[in-house]
Amino acid sequence: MGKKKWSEVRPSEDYRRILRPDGTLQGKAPKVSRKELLRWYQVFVETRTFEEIAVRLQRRGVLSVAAVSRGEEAVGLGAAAAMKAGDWCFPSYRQNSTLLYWNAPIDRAMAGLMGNSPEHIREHLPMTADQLPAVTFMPYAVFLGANIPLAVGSAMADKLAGRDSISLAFIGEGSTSEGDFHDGLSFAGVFDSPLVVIIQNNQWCISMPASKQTAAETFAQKAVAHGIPHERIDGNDVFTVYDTVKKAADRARKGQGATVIEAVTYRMLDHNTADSSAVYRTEDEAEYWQTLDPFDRFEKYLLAEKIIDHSTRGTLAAEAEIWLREAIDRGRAVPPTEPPAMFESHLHGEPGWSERHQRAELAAELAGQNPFVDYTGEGLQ
Amino acid sequence: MGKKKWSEVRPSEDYRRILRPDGTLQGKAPKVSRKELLRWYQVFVETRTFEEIAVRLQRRGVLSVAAVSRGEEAVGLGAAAAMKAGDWCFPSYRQNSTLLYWNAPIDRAMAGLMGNSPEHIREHLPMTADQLPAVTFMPYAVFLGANIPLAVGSAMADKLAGRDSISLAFIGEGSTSEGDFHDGLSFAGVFDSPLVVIIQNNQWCISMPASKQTAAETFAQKAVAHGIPHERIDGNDVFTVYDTVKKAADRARKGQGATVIEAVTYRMLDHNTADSSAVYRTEDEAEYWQTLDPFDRFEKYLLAEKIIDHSTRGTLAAEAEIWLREAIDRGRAVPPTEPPAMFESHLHGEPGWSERHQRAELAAELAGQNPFVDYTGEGLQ
Amino acid sequence: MSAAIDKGQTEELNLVTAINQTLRQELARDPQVRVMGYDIGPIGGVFRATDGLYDDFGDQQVIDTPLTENGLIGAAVGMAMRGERPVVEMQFLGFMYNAWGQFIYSLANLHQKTGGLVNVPVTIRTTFGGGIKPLPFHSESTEAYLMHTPGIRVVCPSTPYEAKGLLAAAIRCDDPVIFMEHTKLYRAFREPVPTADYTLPLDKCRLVKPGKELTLIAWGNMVHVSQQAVDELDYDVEIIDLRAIAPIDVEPLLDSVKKTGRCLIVHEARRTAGPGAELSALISEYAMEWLKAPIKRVTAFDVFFPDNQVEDVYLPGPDRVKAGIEAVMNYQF
Amino acid sequence: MSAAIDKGQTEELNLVTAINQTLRQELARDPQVRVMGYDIGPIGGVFRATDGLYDDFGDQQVIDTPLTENGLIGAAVGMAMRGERPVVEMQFLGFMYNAWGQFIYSLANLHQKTGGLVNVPVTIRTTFGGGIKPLPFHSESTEAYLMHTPGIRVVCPSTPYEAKGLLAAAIRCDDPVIFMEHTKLYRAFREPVPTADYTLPLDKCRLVKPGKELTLIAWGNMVHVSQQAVDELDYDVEIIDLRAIAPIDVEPLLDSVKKTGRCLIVHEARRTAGPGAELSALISEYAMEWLKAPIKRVTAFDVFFPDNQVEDVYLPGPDRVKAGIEAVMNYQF
Ligand SMILES: Cc1ncc(C[n+]2csc(CCOP(=O)(O)OP(=O)(O)O)c2C)c(N)n1
Ligand SMILES: Cc1ncc(C[n+]2csc(CCOP(=O)(O)OP(=O)(O)O)c2C)c(N)n1
Ligand SMILES: [Mg+2]
Ligand SMILES: [Mg+2]
Repeated sequence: MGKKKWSEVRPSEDYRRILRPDGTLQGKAPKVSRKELLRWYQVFVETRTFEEIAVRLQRRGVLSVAAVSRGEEAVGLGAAAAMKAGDWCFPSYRQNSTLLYWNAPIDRAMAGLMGNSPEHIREHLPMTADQLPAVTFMPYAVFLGANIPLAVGSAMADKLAGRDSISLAFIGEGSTSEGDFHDGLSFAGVFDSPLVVIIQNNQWCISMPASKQTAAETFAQKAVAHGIPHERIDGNDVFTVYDTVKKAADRARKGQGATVIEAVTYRMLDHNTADSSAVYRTEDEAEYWQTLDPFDRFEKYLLAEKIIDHSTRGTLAAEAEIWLREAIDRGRAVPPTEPPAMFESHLHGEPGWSERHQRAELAAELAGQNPFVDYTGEGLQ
Repeated sequence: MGKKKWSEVRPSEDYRRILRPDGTLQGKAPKVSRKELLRWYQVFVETRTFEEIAVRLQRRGVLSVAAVSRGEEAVGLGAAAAMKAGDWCFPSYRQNSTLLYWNAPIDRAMAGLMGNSPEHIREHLPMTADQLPAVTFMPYAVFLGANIPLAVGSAMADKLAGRDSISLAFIGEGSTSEGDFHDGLSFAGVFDSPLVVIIQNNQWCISMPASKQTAAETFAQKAVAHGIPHERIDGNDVFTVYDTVKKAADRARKGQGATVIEAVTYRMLDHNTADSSAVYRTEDEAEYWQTLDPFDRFEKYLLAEKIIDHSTRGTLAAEAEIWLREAIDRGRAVPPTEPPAMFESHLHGEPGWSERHQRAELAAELAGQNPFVDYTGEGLQ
Repeated sequence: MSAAIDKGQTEELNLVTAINQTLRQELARDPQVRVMGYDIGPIGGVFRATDGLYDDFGDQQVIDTPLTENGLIGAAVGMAMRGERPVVEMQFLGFMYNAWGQFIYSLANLHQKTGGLVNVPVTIRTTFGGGIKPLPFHSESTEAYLMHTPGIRVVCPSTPYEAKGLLAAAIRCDDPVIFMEHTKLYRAFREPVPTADYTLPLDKCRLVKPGKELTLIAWGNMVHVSQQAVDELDYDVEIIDLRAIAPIDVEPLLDSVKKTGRCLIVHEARRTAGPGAELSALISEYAMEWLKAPIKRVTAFDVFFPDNQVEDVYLPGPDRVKAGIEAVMNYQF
Repeated sequence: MSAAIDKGQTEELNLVTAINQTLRQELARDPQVRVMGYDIGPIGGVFRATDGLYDDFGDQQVIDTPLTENGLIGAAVGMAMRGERPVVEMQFLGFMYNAWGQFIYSLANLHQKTGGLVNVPVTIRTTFGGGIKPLPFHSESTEAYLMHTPGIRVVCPSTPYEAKGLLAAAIRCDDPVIFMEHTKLYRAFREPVPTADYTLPLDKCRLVKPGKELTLIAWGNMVHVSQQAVDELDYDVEIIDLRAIAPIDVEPLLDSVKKTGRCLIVHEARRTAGPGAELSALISEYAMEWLKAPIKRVTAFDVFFPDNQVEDVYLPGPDRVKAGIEAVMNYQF
């Protein structure tokens, strides 16, 4: 009410930044090998390639909906690089770069996006244990914010068991308004949990601008409510993301508790393929943020450092296109999940009468028989 | 986990204070008439008298449970004095002083504590509109924290309607861990609601010490999460409470939005009459807090200022005993609520079939008839 | 049961435009009507139900809020308590679970708790139901949770005409009303809807089609699925649109079953402890002497709403309804 | 239905001490058992169910937590996911409403959502039921909400012996289990309970008393209320303790009704869309041919749990149960 339009309240750039939008350093670059930097670049390329394919597939009706992360890739990527094997990750749904960095199986992901059941996918796209990503990824939080208490519990378990792994959760800035965010952080603060929460502030929560989401000046400061250290960083600078998450993770591993990091970034495209953001936001924003693009500045830096040359991008994109297409095709080739799969994985042990009965009803129906002919409770078992 | 015992982490006294524990001023006393100060003193006395009677009644089995506020009276009292006619108050259950200040009907409260329905009480203890307290009191939040979103909505309504009244809510420090607290404050911040939230930090949440409730250094700083100004005050100093709440209320009335105030105080007795705090806390605490008693210091001040003399307390207590007993007796004299009352005030309009049918079942049962003889749906109407 | 009324001047609307028009009329009629929720302002709702309202009524009557469903319901109740008439958009019924605290303690209970002193005239518009293959928790039909909660009304329109009249009635009602909008019906078809405003009763079921041999009870999209099934069979089925999900309009259901002697309940919700359980129990208890066959429930299965690929088999379709009708019609004691 | 077992060496325990002993044995048996909740540490729980555990097992196994029920369930699930075995104390079932988000999305759904990869072996001990005249929302019997939720088990012990065996089984079970403890039964009576640990099945109802003329189904305190009613009448009533509230152990119920021809359901929950609705619907559907009378539901009324003074009339007592039995026994088609 009476609040300014988003474009009048551009987020302050008073945050931690190492790599300037023009690709030059304003601080010290983190110690990362040239090989690792090239890997980061590759994941950038892969993420953009993957998301472009996903959008095309959605347009052709293969996927019912696709969410992309264009403009926000540095957040998931920098965080990914700061994780270690054995860590647990609780993504929102804008971390394709995190998944790609850790070689999460794209074929399986695609089969999932197409609405196959997880058991069915595992059956049709088997992997040995050592093929699985070394970081464990939980399903993303369809129910916004619900991943935070889970991540906290996971972190509490690590601490109780004396493991030095961490739990890392991503949450959109809009989702920090959900009670779950605070419910989880209350616990994380009190139990000094080895947790890193990254608030991926992409300025928009579908149609709601960040400025209407909270009266707090920053999302990072929400951590103050729980006595948890917080930091606000340039989320379009992969160096800062990496460096900040790495330090938070190290603290966590050493038993020094949780950290909340607000990564300031921008959702360059629509919320998802069902959205049309032109209805609620103006083009001047996009122009401003284009100058802050995370990929461009990283590319400029790598070019200057001669880690890549002008042909690298094309080469990597072509490679990515090939393997991603292959993976996606494998995912698409998974035969449709059979209806009885819906009964799977609800409870352990012998199914009870109702489950047996309903399974039998479904089987009868699929066999073209009338499923409702049992009037004694003994007919369908 | 590994946290210190409460008595090792005494709350910092680094907060706003005007009246020292010894009854002398360390700042400027708020501008309040001598008559009004005497009224405050009277409410102090009434509150202690009322609560002593309530505990006795509980011991004798008249009440099933009674919660008291001994040691915390200054919080509710100072806040009460800062409110104005037309304001709305959302108490927790430790604000007997607020109720007494605004002449809330004790007879009705007693009938309520005895388990009568509100409609029944109103019928048996009728009051004209101008006998009702000029501040509207909502039922206290049995469900901890649930009063906060309600108070915010109430404040939003005042602002939409252009009224200059405020909504004032009390919440225990433990209850600020509930998601409802944050859910409400998110709204209050964004909509600049005319709201004052008082966190009555009495150090304990039943058996949970404040230090185990949150890792935040103060409860006040939880407001930072929502961009709402906050203050931490000596809750045992009625001057500071009054002055701080008054300023917050004035800001709110002027359209300058919400304030969160942490009033640091101490629950001198058990959580309620069903609790025995000796199981989980030590006596050294009680000794420390005895020196900070809110009544003692206020009394010393009034004596020094010659607003009262040494006989005032006795006189007021005797008066209070009389009128409170009378009110309580009126409340106790309310005949028991009739069972059909349970159906009241669920929905407006003509009752539907189920309600008619169940009312008839109950009537049959009470008349000694069998309520289950209808097998057509037409038998009981 | 309520009868059809003369519709006067009409226009062809689908369900979501009927809702949009009703909100518009109610906002204009009563300045204390406040449409509130997230994504209901400039974007006009993710399903465009509030399209254009923000521009026309401004941010004092069309209030975009932070993303907390629990805060949203609580604040709406707080406003209602003070004389406002909030119309909340709850994007999906499945998101109401994390507002369950305020839903029970404030929305449903406050009027009773205050002995009737405080009214809670809040309408909660929420989408429910399957068929559009979205994400998990976007297709919930958990109205059984609502039915077991005192202090609220729950209604479900199955056509644009019904939607307009019921929504206007819900907004003007002094009780909290949960208004269930089936996503698949939003743009499924158009029908003539009176241009003038009107209300329909919130506590009455609706006779869709009279019949003598079997009483079929359904609501939302299942009314249409059932109608299709009935059309494809040769039985004289009476179709009743439950419409008032809570409190239930019991008499017409009993009367119908006493007439037909048979009953089939069709719903999208899971079966166990679902809405059909209550309907079946009620009818068996009070009309058993008339029953020529046990009551059958044609429902989804007792599992979480499944992945898209099996959604169609999870939900009752015309074939499942036909099987239910056949089974009950052919039963012999 | 499960039969009684030889009890070996026993001691006389009431329900709350039986629970305390079981927690103690399970904490000692498995270091990954973590008892957690607020007020469960030094104070030993507001009902003293965790008395002494904090002193004996320390703050790594007996974990006092901040006051957020939603955070509590979410954190417990997160721990369970990683191999721990949390036993949560939810002070009252009524406080679970504001944890409904994590209850559905994490506790009930996570195993299914991960295709079975992640287990959620969380036990939620919660009190329910009326009779001790506490505050509003402290006497809730809203197990119907639980019954309509897939992915969880719900059990309710009605005696100390049952409590010990069911709680041990719940803690060792890889599914989330809601364990419903009736506050009025905590100290109502003692019975011999084996000192050694043992488990009872989580998915079986229990035959309390065989009979030939009527099947009476109850659980929690209503088992005892019903027993008293039956004792005071001269009918041969079969009493079944439902025990497994979800999933329901259907066969023995149907078998019993097929034998007796009559059925009465007794519960403390509100009637509409309550637990009895499902039981009645199931039995009518699958045993109607055997029914000599419609099924009656002896329940509380469809209102919020009322003020103390009318609580006794709200809850079913022996007289109401007797009336139900008489009505069903005297029914003539
Ligand atoms: C509990 C809940 N409420 C609402 C939604 C609907 N919804 C899905 S995404 C979204 C926007 C979230 O915005 P933000 O948290 O900023 O993340 P972003 O999409 O910008 O990455 C909303 C409202 C949901 N999925 N879950
Ligand atoms: C949602 C909810 N959870 C738990 C309780 C049980 N309970 C009643 S009072 C109380 C302690 C509250 O402590 P605090 O908020 O500090 O207030 P205080 O009693 O100290 O005034 C608890 C846990 C409740 N009433 N509601
Ligand atoms: Mg966002
Ligand atoms: Mg406290």
